[in-house]
Amino acid sequence: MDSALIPEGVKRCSPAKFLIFLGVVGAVLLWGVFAMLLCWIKGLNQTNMNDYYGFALWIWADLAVIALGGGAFFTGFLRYIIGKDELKNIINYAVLIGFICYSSALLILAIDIGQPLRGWFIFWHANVHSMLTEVAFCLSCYFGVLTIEYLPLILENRQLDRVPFFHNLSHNMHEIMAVFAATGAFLSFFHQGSLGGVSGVLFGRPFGYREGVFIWPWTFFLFTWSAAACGPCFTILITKITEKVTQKKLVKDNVIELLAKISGWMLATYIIAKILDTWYWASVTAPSKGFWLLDFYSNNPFYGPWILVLEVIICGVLPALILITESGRKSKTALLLAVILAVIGVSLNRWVMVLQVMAVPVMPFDSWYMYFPSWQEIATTVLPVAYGVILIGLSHRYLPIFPQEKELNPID
Amino acid sequence: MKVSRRTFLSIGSFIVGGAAGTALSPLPWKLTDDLSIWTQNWPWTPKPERGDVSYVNSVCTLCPGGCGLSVRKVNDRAVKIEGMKGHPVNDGGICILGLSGLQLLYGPTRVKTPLKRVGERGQGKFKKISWDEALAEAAEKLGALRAEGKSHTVACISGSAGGTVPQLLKRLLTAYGSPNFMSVPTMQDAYAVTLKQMHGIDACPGFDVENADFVLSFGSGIIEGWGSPVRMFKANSAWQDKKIKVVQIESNKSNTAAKAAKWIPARPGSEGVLALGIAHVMLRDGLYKKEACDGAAGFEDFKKWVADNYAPENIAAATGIQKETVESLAKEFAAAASPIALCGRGQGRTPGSQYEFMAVHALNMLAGNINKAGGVQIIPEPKYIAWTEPELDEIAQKGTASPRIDGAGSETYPHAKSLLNRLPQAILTAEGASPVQALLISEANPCYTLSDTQAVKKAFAKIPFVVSFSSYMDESAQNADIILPNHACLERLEDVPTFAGLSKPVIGLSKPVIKPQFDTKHTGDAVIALAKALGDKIAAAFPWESYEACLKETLGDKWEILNEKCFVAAEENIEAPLQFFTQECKTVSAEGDEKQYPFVLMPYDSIRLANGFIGNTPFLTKTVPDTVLKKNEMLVAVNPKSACGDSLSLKEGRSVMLTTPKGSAKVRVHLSEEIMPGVIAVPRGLGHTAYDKYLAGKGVNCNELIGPAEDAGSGLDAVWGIRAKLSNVSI
Amino acid sequence: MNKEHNKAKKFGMVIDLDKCTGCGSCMVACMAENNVPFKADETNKLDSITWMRVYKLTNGKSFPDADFCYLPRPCMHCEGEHGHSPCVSVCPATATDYSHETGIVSQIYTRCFGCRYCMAACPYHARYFNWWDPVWPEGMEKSLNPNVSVRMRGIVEKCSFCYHRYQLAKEKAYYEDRREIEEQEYQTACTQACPAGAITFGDLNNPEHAVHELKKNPNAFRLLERLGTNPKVYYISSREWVRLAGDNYLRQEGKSEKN
Amino acid sequence: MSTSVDQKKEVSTEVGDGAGGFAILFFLLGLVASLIVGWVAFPKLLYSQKNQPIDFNHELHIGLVDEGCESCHFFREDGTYSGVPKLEQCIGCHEEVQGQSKDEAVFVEQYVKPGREVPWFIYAKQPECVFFSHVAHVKAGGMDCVTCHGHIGESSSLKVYEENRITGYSRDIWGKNISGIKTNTYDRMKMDDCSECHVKKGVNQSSVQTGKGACFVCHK
Amino acid sequence: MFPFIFEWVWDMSHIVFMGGLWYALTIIGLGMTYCLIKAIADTAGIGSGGHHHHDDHH
Repeated sequence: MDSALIPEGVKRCSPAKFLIFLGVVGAVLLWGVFAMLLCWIKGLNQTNMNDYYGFALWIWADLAVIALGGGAFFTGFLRYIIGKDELKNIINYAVLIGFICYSSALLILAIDIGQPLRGWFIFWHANVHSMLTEVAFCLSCYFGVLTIEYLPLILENRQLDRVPFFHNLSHNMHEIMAVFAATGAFLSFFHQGSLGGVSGVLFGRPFGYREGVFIWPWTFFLFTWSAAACGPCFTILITKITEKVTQKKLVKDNVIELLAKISGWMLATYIIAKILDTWYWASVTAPSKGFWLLDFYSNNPFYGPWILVLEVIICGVLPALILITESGRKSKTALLLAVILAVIGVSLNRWVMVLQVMAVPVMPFDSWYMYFPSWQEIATTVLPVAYGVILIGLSHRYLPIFPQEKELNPID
Repeated sequence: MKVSRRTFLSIGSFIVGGAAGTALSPLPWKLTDDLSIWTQNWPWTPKPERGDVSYVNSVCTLCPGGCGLSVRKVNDRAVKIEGMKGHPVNDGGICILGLSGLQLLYGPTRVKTPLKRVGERGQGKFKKISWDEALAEAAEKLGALRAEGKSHTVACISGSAGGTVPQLLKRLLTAYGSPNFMSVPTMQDAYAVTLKQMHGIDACPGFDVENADFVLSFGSGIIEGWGSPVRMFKANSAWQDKKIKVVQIESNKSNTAAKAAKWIPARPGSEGVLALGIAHVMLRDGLYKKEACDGAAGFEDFKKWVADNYAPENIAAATGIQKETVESLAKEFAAAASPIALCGRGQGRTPGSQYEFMAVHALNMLAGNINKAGGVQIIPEPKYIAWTEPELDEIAQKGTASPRIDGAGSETYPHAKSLLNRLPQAILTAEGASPVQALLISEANPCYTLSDTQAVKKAFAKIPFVVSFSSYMDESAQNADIILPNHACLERLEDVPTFAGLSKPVIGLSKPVIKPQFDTKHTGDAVIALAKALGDKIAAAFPWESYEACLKETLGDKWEILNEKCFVAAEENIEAPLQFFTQECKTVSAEGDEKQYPFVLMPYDSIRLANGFIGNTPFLTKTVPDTVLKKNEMLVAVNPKSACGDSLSLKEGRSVMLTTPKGSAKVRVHLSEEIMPGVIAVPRGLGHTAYDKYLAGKGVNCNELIGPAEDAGSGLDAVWGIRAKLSNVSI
Repeated sequence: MNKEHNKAKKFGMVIDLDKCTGCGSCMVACMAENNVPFKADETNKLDSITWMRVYKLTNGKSFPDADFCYLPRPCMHCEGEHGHSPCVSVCPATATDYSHETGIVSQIYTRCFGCRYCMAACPYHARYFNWWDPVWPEGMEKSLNPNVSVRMRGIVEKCSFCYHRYQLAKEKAYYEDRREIEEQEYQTACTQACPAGAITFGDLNNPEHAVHELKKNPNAFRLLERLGTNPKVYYISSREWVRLAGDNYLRQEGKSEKN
Repeated sequence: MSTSVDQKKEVSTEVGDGAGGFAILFFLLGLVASLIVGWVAFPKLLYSQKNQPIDFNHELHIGLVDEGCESCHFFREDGTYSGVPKLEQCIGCHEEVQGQSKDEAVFVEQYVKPGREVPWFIYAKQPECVFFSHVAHVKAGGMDCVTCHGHIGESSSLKVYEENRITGYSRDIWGKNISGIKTNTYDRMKMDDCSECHVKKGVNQSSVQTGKGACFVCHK
Repeated sequence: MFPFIFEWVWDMSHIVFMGGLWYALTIIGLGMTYCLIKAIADTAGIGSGGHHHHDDHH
């Protein structure tokens, strides 16, 4: 039925099976769309956010998907700027995952703001001193770059490629892709950082506040670094999941191992910096505001010290150690464990830097409050996941995402 | 269908060209801009109209405080109530209820036209009728009763006894032939009986708190709304400035206690005993003002009685207060140049125990502060309403001569003017038909404010005809047969005699600030119209063509100055000889068995909860803390160390059943260190069933859990609490 | 700059906690003046808009040593360093601003698009989000004040020190050919209403204004001074525990620090 | 980005048969059509046209009064601006019908006699969020009315009031010119126009963010 | 965002921030324009004659 669209030399599941897949995930997507419309039409009272948790699940989801989408910029950086040629075999998928993550982030932002129709004020009336302005600008520009990187891939669809203009366009874009990749890396560096700056500059919130250089708090650099470290882990994880689902090997081990190795060293250096940052913050910054470390973690049912141990040791030091050792990377289980832990670690870091910043009472007579997302929040957060799954499904079916697929899965 | 290559190309080019042209036109950009401007001017977001600003002075009638108001208007809308600068009561300050008064004025809880009941009593089903129909129907019912010789079975409940409107109602009853005019009693009534007994005169108390230099308060909510609230707030600030010592005796650490220099948590109900313990020390050590007391009537007997019964060591068990505390308190009180002792629990909206009032007043007498600066002022009742007595026909003469249903002025309670608290019982215990066949209710909400609300409602059900003059759909109006809605505060003209413990009382004039918003009628005019409809001598007793004419005539030469300034000073204080007492009154204890009910429940007053005839406004309810009300559930304060049996563990926010001999209710627990163990503090002012969604169904009305306690001395309701227990909520 | 604007003002408040009775008049005066909306259920204090909020502070002791104190909290109009208050610099759309002329943190409600970053930045919880459309029961819109615009759903709002009253006072002054306004001509609604007279408002820079002296009271303190927010609301309390409750202290720090 | 192009066969780039010409023609067609829609049709659709309830001759009235515009558009004693005159100001002269004009008769019959205010459309009405002090501009700033309101005082008839269907704003706020370009100071009354003058005159330039006016100078 | 907007100020922060932004936008814009124009030219057979050589990239 759709065989004309499927790339040559690869095998795909039957259209019926694919439609069932689309139907199931599409239903979840529609549920999310319904919740999204509720939020737009009735307003943010549909959520369980409140004046204490002004940033909640969505902003966490935003920061998390952007960190996880960091695989795109960092792999692009390694492939085009550093010249790690092997990575051309995974860069397409990294770009696609990045594209999904960033488009999701923008969609969530559009739901999260109280006045979506005025959202463009952030550009028009920009306050350049605000980290959020920097986020918005770099995020949208980088999304543009990702679109540019994803576009030639679409144009390589068997049918589209037959149109000479598309073929030429895709070819020409490919020619200067390094320029786009470099710009993307530049933009990514700043917006990942400015996301870190979002809570880092809040000098009224001692839990999030960090000292730093010039206008940038340390979290600015830590966020960029952690995204560069954990983004590729997410790319690996999704690749592994895709291989599992399609029951095919799609990327050769040496490619994965190279990416894992680089990630490992990034993660190792990041976690050292993170520990130093935590130590300095706990012993110098916070005490100067009248807090010491455990004030932030006690007296509440959820945000206990465990959260720090989990983030830094179990999901930081441990995966870094696995990934920097060759035997760790070679072991399928260890590698998988490491990338999962790294993904959890960076997501947890974003959770802490959004939710716990809000939760810690600053006025001595104030209290800890808990927050549970409403179903509308959960549905709208699941929405981009469903959308991502669908886009991956479509892209994998109709576009030549994995250059090594044909070689690894020859059709008799 | 195969689209030809050329068509495809053409359409494609056209779209691209269109997109380029659109981008180069103002359309997308202006549309984006205009859509965002649309969100800035959503038609469903109100845009208050601008216009001419003016200020109109008036007087607040939402509580007995009598504050001067300055209302800001824009065109013909009242937009903000502010305190009147230079007014002797509040001088620019204003309380939370007064500030939100416009929500009552414009609120959805107003009764907008005369209404006639169509459903069952209390169902709240009414139909609109015209004023002519409504008045004719009321007059017909009253006329019929009178014709049957049952004129004495008509009763009236008025929010207050002072002022022309209550007096017109009273006059209507008199001319009609009923002695049963009742006002809602407050601590003022208990004080009136006290002054009658201890000075032998009819008078009101004034408290010169501004000039006192030591304040001993027996549970008075000085900053909870006691007296005239704003005036007391100002006094409290003056005390803070002058570092004047306030001692608060109360089992619950109220705001007053928190602001006081010293808080003495005495056992609830033992305040009178404690006062006499202090008197004991003053008498024993000769610390009282001898020139004032020696030779006063009954002084020697009093001295002996107190010496025999109230030694500090003997009262320690009853009060829970150590001997040394009582001794030092007495010495401090006596040593002060102008000390003052206050009583009347909380806001003083319920009268209280006569024993306690007299004991506390005895302290003032011992301190020699009667009619002295910083002391208690004895002020005559207002006299400006001097109408000629109405001429009574035969029925009226017979009717007014019959005994009052509530027993006020009888041999048992000779000093009481009205005993509203005895009315429900009188109706319920009467054999056969209800002794009240028709009831008029004005500016009062007995179905909510009287103790043992269930019994009150049962009694009301037995009254065949109830007329309410309420401006709001309150619980009593909801139980009425006909509602003749009064203009609301700020819509009506009315005299407001303000005593409320002021050392220099005033008569205020509440002037209309805006035109009546709905089809309402001034109760004064409604009464005159009713009288005219009843005809003959009743009509003749009301010679005025309108309420305004009546008021103008009544105020005489005060009219002009009142119109200009909104207030004039009332009479100055009068001489008051001292008369001491011995054992005339008994303490009032909490109802219920101590074993079965280990706790003592005490209602507490908060300035953020209106608990009288006026219900809470949305703004007021918004300020109620979440330790008092959470969603629709009420929290009661309990000390975590309270013993409450093994089966129940107290936890913050836990749902429990609160049971008293009068009833039970599901509440939540708020653990508080500010309350004595074994006491449960219940907020007063919640649990409305009528009004609107901003008030109805929130919490529990504490009056449903408490029964009236008839004071042996005055006959007034002296209830201050009841025994209670907490238990698990049965599932 | 025109001559009349040369002298920078710094409007601020001194609140005497010894006098504050917790009556809540300031809260309601503010709501009535500033068209603050209300819902049927306002018991969830985490989404209830009260520009002025009265907090109850307790000393944490047991009966009968328990003590408490009320603390009204308007917007602190933080000056931070040179006007960089926590909320102003973070607003991505420049919808909130700090004026050097008055020291007031201002806001354009129609510019705000509801990102809530300023709320995250404010340690005092002085900023509130309009989670719902503001709805008044039928007829009650008549009580709305035309000098303050009603805020639509989806945006952040906070105490403005009743800036519209300053604008109106200036209009009157201009009409009378004056360039300056008197202390009494510009007072916030809460100050004016407070029955206890606990709030004093004025220009902290002007020696003729009462606040200028009051803020020097040895018992005066500000909330969370250690954060460097540099707030313009001062509190006075004769009770040491109350003064200590105004900021965070490490356990080893002597309680004597703030005597 | 392509990695599989290498294996691709050559692709024909022949377009031929004049399709290019067609493409250009249709491109231009689309361009012109959308430009017409955007520049001509859209503004027509966007604004509704409303006639004032009755006509008013400024030119005539200004000749009859002593204090120019302020005779009718005066300041109240608290310094606030009265705006469009109320009926009571007109009644002095217009108790009875004056002259022959049809509008005059309508005015007296439909408004003066029943005491009904005329529901004028106000060209210069600023939105709800704006605080504008006339007295600050006229008395303290010494500005004239023309700077912002143009020569309305010299007009003998009221122009049609145009209202933006989406925003409800008077067209005079955005300006007659749909592209928002102005040539006179009174052509537009947007925030930028206020700010332009404020910056030039150095009024209230106290914002820590922009160095210009802070929000509360003009907003409420 | 643009110099004619109220919030624009000619100061260091704006120069650095907006400089970075417009720099990135310019590169992206120019890059895409180049690709589009070249693709049109390639398709129309102008310049390189419409046949690109596959050995010029990897």
